[in-house]
Amino acid sequence: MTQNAQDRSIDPATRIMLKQAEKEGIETAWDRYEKQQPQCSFGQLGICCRNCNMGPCRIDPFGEGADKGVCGATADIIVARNLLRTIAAGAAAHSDHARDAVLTFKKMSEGKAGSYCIKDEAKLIALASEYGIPVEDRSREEIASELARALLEEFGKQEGPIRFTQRAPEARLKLWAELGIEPRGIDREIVECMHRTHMGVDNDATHILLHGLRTSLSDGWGGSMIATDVQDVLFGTPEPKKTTVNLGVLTRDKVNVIVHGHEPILSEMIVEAAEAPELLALAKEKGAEGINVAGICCTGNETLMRHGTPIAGTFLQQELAVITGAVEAMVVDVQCVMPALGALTGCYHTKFISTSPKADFPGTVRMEFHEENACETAKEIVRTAVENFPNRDPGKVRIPEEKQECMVGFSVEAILKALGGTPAPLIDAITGGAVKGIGAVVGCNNVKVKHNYGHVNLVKELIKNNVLVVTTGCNAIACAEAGLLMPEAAAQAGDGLKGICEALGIPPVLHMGSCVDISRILVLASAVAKTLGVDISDLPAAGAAPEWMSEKAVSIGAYVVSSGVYTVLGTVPQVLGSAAVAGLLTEGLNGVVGASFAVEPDPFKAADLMLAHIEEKRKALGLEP
Amino acid sequence: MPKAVYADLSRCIACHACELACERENENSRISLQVVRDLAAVPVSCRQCETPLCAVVCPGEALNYGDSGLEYDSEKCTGCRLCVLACPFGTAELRAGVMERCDLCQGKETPACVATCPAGALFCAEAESIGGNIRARRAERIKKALASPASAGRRVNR
Amino acid sequence: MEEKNPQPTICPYCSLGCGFYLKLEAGKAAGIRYMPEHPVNEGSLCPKGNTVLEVLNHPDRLKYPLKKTETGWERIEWEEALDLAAAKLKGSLEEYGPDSLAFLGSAKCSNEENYIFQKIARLLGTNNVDNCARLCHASTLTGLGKTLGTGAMTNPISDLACSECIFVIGSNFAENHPAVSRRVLEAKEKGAFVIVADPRMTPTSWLADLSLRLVPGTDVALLNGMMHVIVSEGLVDREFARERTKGFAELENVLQRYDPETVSRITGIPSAEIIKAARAYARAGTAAIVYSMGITQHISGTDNVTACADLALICGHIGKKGAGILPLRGQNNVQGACDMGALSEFFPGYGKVGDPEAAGRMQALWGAKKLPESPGLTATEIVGAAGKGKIKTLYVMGEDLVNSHPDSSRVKQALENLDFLVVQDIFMNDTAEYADLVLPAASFAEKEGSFTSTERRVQWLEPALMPPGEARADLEILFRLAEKLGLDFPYRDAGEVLEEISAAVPAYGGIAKERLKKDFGLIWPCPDAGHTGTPVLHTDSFMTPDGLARLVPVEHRSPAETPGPDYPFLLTTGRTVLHYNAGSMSRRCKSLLKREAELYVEIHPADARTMEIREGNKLVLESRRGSTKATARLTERVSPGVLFLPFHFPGTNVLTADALDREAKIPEFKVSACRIRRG
Amino acid sequence: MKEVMVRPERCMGCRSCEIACAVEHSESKDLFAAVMEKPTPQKRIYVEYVPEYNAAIPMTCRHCEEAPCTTVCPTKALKQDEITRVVTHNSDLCIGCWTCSMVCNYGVIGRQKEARVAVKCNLCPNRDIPACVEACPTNALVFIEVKKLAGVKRTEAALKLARGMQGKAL
Repeated sequence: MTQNAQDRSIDPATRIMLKQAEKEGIETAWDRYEKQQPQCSFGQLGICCRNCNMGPCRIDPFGEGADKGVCGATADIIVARNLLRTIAAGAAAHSDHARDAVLTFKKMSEGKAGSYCIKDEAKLIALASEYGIPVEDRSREEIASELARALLEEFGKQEGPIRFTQRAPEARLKLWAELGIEPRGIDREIVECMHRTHMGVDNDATHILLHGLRTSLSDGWGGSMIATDVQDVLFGTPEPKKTTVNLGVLTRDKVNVIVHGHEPILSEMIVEAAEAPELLALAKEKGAEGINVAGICCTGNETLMRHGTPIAGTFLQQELAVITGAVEAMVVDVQCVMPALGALTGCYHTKFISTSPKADFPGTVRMEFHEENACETAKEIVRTAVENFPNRDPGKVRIPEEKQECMVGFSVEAILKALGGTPAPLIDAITGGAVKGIGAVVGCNNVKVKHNYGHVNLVKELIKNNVLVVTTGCNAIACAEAGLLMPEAAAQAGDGLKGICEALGIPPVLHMGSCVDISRILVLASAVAKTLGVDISDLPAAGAAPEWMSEKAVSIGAYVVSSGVYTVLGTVPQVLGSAAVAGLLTEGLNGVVGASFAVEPDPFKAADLMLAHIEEKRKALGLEP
Repeated sequence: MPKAVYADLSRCIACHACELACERENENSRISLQVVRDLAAVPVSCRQCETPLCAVVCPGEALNYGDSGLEYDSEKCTGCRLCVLACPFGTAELRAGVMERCDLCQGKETPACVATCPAGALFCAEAESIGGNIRARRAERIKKALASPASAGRRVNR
Repeated sequence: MEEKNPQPTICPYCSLGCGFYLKLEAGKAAGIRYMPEHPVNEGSLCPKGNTVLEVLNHPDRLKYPLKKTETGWERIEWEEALDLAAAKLKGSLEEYGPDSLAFLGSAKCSNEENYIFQKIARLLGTNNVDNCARLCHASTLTGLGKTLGTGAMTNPISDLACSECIFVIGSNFAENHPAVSRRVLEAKEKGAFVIVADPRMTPTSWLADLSLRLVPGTDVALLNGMMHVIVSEGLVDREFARERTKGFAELENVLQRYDPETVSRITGIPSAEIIKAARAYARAGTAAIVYSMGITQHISGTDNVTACADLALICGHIGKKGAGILPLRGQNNVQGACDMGALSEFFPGYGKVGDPEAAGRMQALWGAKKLPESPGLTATEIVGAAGKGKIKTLYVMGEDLVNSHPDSSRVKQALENLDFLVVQDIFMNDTAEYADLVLPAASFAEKEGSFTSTERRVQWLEPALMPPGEARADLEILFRLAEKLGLDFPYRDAGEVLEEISAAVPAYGGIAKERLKKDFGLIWPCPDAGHTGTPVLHTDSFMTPDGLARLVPVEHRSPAETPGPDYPFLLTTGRTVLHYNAGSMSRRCKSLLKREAELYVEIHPADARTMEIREGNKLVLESRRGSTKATARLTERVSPGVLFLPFHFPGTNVLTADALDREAKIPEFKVSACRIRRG
Repeated sequence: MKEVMVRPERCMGCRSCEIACAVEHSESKDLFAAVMEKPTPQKRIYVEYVPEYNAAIPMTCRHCEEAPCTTVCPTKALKQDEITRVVTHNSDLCIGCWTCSMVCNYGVIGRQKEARVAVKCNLCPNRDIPACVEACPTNALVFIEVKKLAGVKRTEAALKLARGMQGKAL
């Protein structure tokens, strides 16, 4: 039973391209998902364990067969161990990204990365102050160098806590300390996850999960936050700007270069290189009108936020972009890049260019990137794309017309600026009831959910009910594609929120960046909480990841909940094989960190859950309903 | 769950040892062997039903199904024989006003009929375990048949 | 008597030697406890075994010596009884010579008792001593003796579990040796192929993968036919035939005539099935032949057994775990009675009567002057000779020859013809009715001694109970009789007799009472005190002088009596699960009798229809020798034209003929001609 | 009629069929909800491990032409449809005597603990293809008419034969 394009996505451009793929006999993630059916139930429930070679072991969820693995691990233990490894992988992904950003920052400060410079000096000074680094009478490079070393130490240090955790409200810090989950060194926590889940180490589900929370905090308040802040210093803190999104941003007459993945370090250079006169001249020579750089996933979000570079699509649109037949180069770095792109680009003229020393794929042109000659590499990549333009088969080109304007670039600084420099107006709006609360909606795409259906409907429900939505990652792109990132979208908001948006000239949904930029949401939430003099868990706020799929999302979910934000998941995590673990995540954590998870695939019901939570918190704060 | 005496009919050789063992232990045999058309033999004894019809019809509440299986209170028994009529297997009998049926030789580790069975056809088990044993044997047969088409144990040339 | 409760004991019925415990209460046998640790039956027990209490506690047990008088039975004192017996024996000896005496030993009595019994006979100067093995497995001794060198089961019963093919011919073990079934089923679980050749469909056939219904008396043809296929298809184990046997060429010659089509015409088995059976048996890695009285009780009994041995030998299916020939014997000590020389042609240990060396050995051991040199009369011949007046005094220990010998009327005549008949038994049986003197004996549970089961397992039996009344252990009776006869026996108990047996019988050389009491006995040959027994025979060489087995060709011969116009039905006899042999024990068990009360005859429904016979009709069966009444049982277990009678009830052997196998002198119980009419 | 045919050589022992079966016979018919249900949903297909061959075989009701379980059932709780041959079980009539279990040649009649009645395959009456078949990732279970399966096997055999002949020709 094959789904048709209507069932697979709500996005018109996506539907067009899915039909095109079908026509051309091109396989996409949706097709592969169908071929994976039925997916293993043991896996879905998280009750298989391959951590040692006495296994693989699995538990009969219906209690007739094995109730323990060879070592004696019960479903609870197995599920908890698997979950901890997932968190470790997610935290590792964000944090390793951060490490690279800091290393670039360090090389820059040492003059070894000529193409990079400090774009946001104020933020550099602010960060240095946070670390207690003297700034008076020192060159920016000196300060940067010392800051870089200090930031690098966060990874390898053995005793905590990580500095940025201090940004959290007092009460939260105290709670973490009491629970013993203050994150120590980032690498240490991740390594400890692997150690604890090794055969015969940590075998108490609750004990395992507590370390999961600590590890996730080392991501949210560590790796992710460092990545965001260092990237802001290097590439500039985003400011509101307008741009366009969706597959329609690809152009028929220009050379199309797609930057895909998660790191802005190279893509920043590519955006610059695309404007290099000699390359533009070359493009003309090859018969193209110009060079068009477009993003996908969070690399796209990074350049979008800072330069207004258009975005071609979300995670699930990566293959569709290639299928337009109009992409000269698909340039990828790390994370969320489907290996399927190799075979797919082979069907078109598209060059699949892998750039990260860490990430290679089948069928790529390898153009490894190093900070020392970033600019040259970027130019080389763009040149390759331009020279590929004549290979484009115009007969195969099918670019949907759909594209959507959007307003992006809402860093915490930008939001505060929009509010007039202080969170007070927002807090007033919240206490006054015009805005009921804040909804943080984030996350990936997942073929288990109709593409963008969960994202868009959940966000629409929230704004309709006067909840200001902050968004990052693929949810942000989905909202952009649905036109929710326009100030005009305020019309879809409830009256209270609509009034605020109109007054401030902002959309009801604020794009705060890539997935590491969820750290911005933490900072914002802390700022609001501190102003109100409460803990984050007391805020009328709730999170959601309606279409999440990656291990990073599990880490994010864990740190958001550990930070005190109730979070609704739209796809079912692989934990339901253990009633104890599932119970702890959905109920028990309330008593531990003051927030918990909920699982609700239906975006409308998910919105109801979030609204009810916000109402409850408002009531607790004595605010009007 | 309660156990019962089951028979692997492919093993029963109609020797009646079960009957005679039962008769020795319980005065009257509560298991009876029926040879059907000289083709197979079936030992029949109380099936220890989990919704026993004998208890369902018992008007005096002498027969009750409890946690430990069917319980019989001879004090309450009026000897009305409805249980005998209701039993679909004909394994309940009324002797001297007392209902008699297989009680798995209470107090013995193994019922006498099971212990004595020369062919190992009778076994005392919980219903849940029967299927598993049969399945395991059958699966092995199937696999064996598929593994070596010439299963006659071809002589290795010596 | 050692005080143990429950007391371990051995089942007195068939030859398997199953163990169980007797629960005792106030000196009485009150219950049975099973013995899961016993290597033969693993705790199981057949219906007869389950009812031994009824035998032990039966009110009919003989309690006092009885003398026949004009007015009937008169209770006498032991002293008087033994004096009488001794006097009659001596009188007959003096008046008519030693060969006017005859002794029938018992396969139900212990080794020690049979040993002493035959010793008395031989010391009195006659070899007229035999036992009922003559009626069931004499042909095994002759057939296996001439091919393999010894007439015994080659492998223990538990070995069957390791056989890949089990060929059952003329054995209904499911009814007659039920505990064998568990081993066959065990083998089947492992994938063994089971072939059952039997004229009747029996519960044993239910276990078969291939069931061959042959015409009674055509076993040699079937076996030769199978061998023909094996030879012509090259399935012979050539190396085995070459290295370990003699006479393959001669056998091959004879086999040429037995192609499957010819055999099919003789046996009534489709040729394809003969071929299938032959292939399955020959191709198996390990294969066993299980046979019983369906093979032995024919005029061609020795030939049948010989053919079985030939089949096993050409396929090399002998001398290994799981591969062998397993004659399932009848009585609990039939193997032992033969080993002890209670046979007219053998001394203890199978030294041939007439062989001066064997006689010399016995003379030396017994300190006797001279032992009789010519073989004595066999059991069947003794009856014949008695009929002719040649035997004057007969001493019967534990047997009911009226019901167990063929042609009962002739047996009765012969018994009446005797001058003096002594019967020593636990019950007043039909033979005892003709006795002049009846001596009450102890049952199995009331005495000690060793018993040798069909798998050559010698087990020691401890007394659990006191005999009822004045009944005495057979051994004790024999000791006192010997004393009265002036024979000087030094023994005080069975253990001491066993010591002499171990000297007399080489295979028992290492067997002693104390060793037997441990670990469920020993399997002979056990030549010395350090030897742990020999479960599998013929592993390296056969018990022939040169160690090679003999392949002896045999030809099919028609039974002595075949159905004809006057007697259109073929009558075959056998056993049922609920009764035992002549029934002197099993017919005294109410619980068995309740289930099988009277003589019945199995008749095919088609035959019944033509004769308008219905289930339960009383029928009169007539043969050339006599007539008997039986209840009709309509069943397809028998083929059309065939009738089956169990021989546990008086009457069956009125019909059977005393046609004998030339070598083994076993009567052809399995085939006689007969007619029926409504009674 | 179509039946669940097993191709044991393809079974990987993943037990997906077992879980799919239990889920299909749960109240919610949803994996994540089913694992929480009381009474615990029960499977009617059993993946048997054969140690001797280190292999697994899924065992399920064969819906025998002359189903012994229906013959022995004293209350007609087990019934066979005369046309489709499907053997169904009516738990309202079941008295838990387990005679069916005893005579089943495949050991595929289970016991529902709470209700103390038999449970067996009903070929998923609400589905076109039984849940176990649909769940099988390797097509070790197929829902097909016996005749058709023979056809499939013939085709496979013919293919092998053809390959063999080609190999020889080369």
